[in-house]
Amino acid sequence: MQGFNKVVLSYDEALDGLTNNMTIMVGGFGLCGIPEGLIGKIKCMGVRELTCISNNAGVDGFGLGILLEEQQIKKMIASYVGENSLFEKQLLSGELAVELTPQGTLAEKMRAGGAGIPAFFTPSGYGTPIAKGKETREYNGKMHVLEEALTADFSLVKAWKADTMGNLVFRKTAMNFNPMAATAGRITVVEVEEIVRAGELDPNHIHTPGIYVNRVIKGSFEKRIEKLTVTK
Amino acid sequence: MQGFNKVVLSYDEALDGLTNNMTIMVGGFGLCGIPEGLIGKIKCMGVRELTCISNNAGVDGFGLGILLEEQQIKKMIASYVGENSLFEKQLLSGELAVELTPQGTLAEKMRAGGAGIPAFFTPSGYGTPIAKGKETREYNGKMHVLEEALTADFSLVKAWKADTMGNLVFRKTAMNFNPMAATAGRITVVEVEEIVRAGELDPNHIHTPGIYVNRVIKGSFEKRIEKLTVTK
Amino acid sequence: MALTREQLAQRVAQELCDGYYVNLGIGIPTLVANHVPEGMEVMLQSENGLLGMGEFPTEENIDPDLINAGKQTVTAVTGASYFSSADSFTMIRGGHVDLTVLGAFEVDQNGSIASWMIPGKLVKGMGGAMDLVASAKNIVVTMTHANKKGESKLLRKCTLPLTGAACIKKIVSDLAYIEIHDRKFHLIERAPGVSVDEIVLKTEGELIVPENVPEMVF
Amino acid sequence: MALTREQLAQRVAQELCDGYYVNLGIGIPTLVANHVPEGMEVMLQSENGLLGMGEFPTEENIDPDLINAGKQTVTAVTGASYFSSADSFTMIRGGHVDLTVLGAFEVDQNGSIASWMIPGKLVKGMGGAMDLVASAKNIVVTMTHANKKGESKLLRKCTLPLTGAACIKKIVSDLAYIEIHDRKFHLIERAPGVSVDEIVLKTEGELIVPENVPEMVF
Repeated sequence: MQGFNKVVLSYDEALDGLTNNMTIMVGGFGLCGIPEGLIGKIKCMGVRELTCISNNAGVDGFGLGILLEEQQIKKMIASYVGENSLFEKQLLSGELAVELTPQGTLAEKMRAGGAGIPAFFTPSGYGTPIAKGKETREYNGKMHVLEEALTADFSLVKAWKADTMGNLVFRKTAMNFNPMAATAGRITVVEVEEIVRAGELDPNHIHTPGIYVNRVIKGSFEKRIEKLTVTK
Repeated sequence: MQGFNKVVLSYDEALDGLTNNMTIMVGGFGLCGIPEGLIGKIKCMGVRELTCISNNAGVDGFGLGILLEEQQIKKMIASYVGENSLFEKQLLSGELAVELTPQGTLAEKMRAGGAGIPAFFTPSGYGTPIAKGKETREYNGKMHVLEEALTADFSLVKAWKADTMGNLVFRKTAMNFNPMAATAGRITVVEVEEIVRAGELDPNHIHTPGIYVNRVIKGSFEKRIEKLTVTK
Repeated sequence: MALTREQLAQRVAQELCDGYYVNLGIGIPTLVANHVPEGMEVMLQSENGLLGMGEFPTEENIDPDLINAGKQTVTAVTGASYFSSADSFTMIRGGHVDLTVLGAFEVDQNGSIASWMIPGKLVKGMGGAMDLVASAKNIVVTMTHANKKGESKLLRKCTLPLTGAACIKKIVSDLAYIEIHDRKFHLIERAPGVSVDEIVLKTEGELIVPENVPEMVF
Repeated sequence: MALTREQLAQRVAQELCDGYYVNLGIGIPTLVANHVPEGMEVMLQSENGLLGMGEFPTEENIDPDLINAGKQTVTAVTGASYFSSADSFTMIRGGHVDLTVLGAFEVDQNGSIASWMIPGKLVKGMGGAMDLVASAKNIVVTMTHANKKGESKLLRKCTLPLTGAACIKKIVSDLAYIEIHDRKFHLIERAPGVSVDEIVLKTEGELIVPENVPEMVF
């Protein structure tokens, strides 16, 4: 019996069942807090025609950028994709579809997907191209747009620490979209810096309870910095 | 200049501005995690005709029950009010209006109120008296009910620790409805067991950031237990 | 013989699987925790904000900040976590809980359930029951087959205000284990020593009875 | 003389109040942090999940897990907190941020803003800008009054795809401080040494000019 032991020892096991045409949801903001090893594994697996939900699309040669290089992504749902020249090329050539979504709406759509809320009204994007074809309605004297939830076949999450039962703790701004992604995947796979024994994480301060997590793998991370800025 | 110092030293200051006919949102589940001193102060102030949003209505003589005793509440929005015989009497006599709301819907309505989401669809309550007169819609082959957000003039919150800047940490299941209440009040007042200096709470593990909090007061708590159950 | 409360809990416990996250309602459902099969691990979710509910505390470990959805003092197991009510119903409404067990006044052959309100009596409120039944992938209702007057609680159509519409698929009553599909009750198992005739008699809704109805095995 | 980038930031900083929670966009808005008046405290919100953003780190303190919404490495001040993107936009969309400062390509006299997309050029995405403008109680747009060809950016009606409709009430341009109400631009202050005529000339939308237009004071 496996009980609640979520730990897997190989990336093969971590992404077992991921196939062509699936939808993946990937945590991270820019290159911060991304599941580097899981993305690398998808490249190796060569699965194609993926729909990818992630705030950003990585950069050339790193993060989700490496899946763009291999043309494994057919559609990207994101709020900002400006750091990636390959992305631009594929978009203009029509190889890649993109559905731009306001960042707050994207975060809320992911949360809603995990929370059993199929749709919600938000003021974001009213009167803009984003609202085109969507239902709008006035509340409190202000117009709102009806937005629908997002879910995925696989959610790929990066956390700082996990215990063996899949309870997660994130670190600083590497949290970002990861907690919502964790709730919205049919199968949620988490790559972490450290796996600790159950009971070692303070139950009062677990960011993502293990109920959302199917598999945990210990990764190693480059943590590339996108814009290094220092105080002289 | 006060900057971000949210600490107030008296209950007078804590509830300054609370007047008749206002809506208050109160954290707590049963008698667990309730702002005991703030409720007591409302009794002393004698404000009346309050609309009160809280999962429960306390018990006779404790929690929100003491405001019922004084007939200060005209309407209660709650999910479960079964522990209070006075409540029953006032309800049957028509002194008190009650709007029963499924517990998960109540929590989500409070969160939505704080999050600028005016309405959302939920499956809870479809086909029941709760859905009467509400818009319904099918998503993913399942019927859902459109529910609207809740906000309040004052939110009364109980936390374990606050720092002087109003960052909050809750303890165990005394968290319950408190974090959502904290976000949904025009003025949010928090009663805590301990006030620490800014910087003493781990920034990675703050449950409610100070941006939601207007006033913090150190209280003292009886923490009455509703159903004492022990293992012999 | 009709099942005792403990036997009801025991039969429900047979629906558990290793690694299940489970929400147990107040009353008989709570007793299911005492009958988790040996070597199997389940985590109990309490909708007031606890995943990994443990036993009642000893006198020394009583903590007023640690209660369950029934407002009883409890403990937390290793690997437990605390969270807000909004996060708790994210789990429940989002379909992350594997099994939900709750009681009912009535269930009908469409799978609708009435469990929270008896008009004329005082309304105490639905608590989390409407969210639980609307969202759970897997719900077991456990209750007596008939009320104290002998009237069936498995009806063609619920007479009391609903908790949820068309959401129940499994009932463990004191007389039988019954599944609901195709808008009919299906008799799957009977309590030891209880006759099919008695079950038929006490089931108002349409009941499909197969040729052979095995007794429950404990 | 038209304001420099630093002067723009300085003028915007006059909109700050002690105890404000502030979201600063990329570019000139970021510079506002350098001009918080002495003795005043503000907390900077970064929409990727940080309240209490500090300065850029020293070489020794660089942390790839700590960036701002512009993806730059930053630090956190005493009393800071980290949270998810959903929680971050709960703050923003819920109206909890006191002041939002951002740039724009165009603003029109209805208060609509275009800042994210120039058709024909590549679309990079709106990031958090649509949420910020749709929800903030108090927004200051800071930008040059005209583009490089001398064409006004304060228009009767935006020509580019909108970021938000009828949401902007204050503009600090390099020539003037302007408020928007009653579907008109209202000239409140002019940059030191800039004539009212020049501002009128470079404002395509309807501009109300009072008898006396004071110069900005720094």
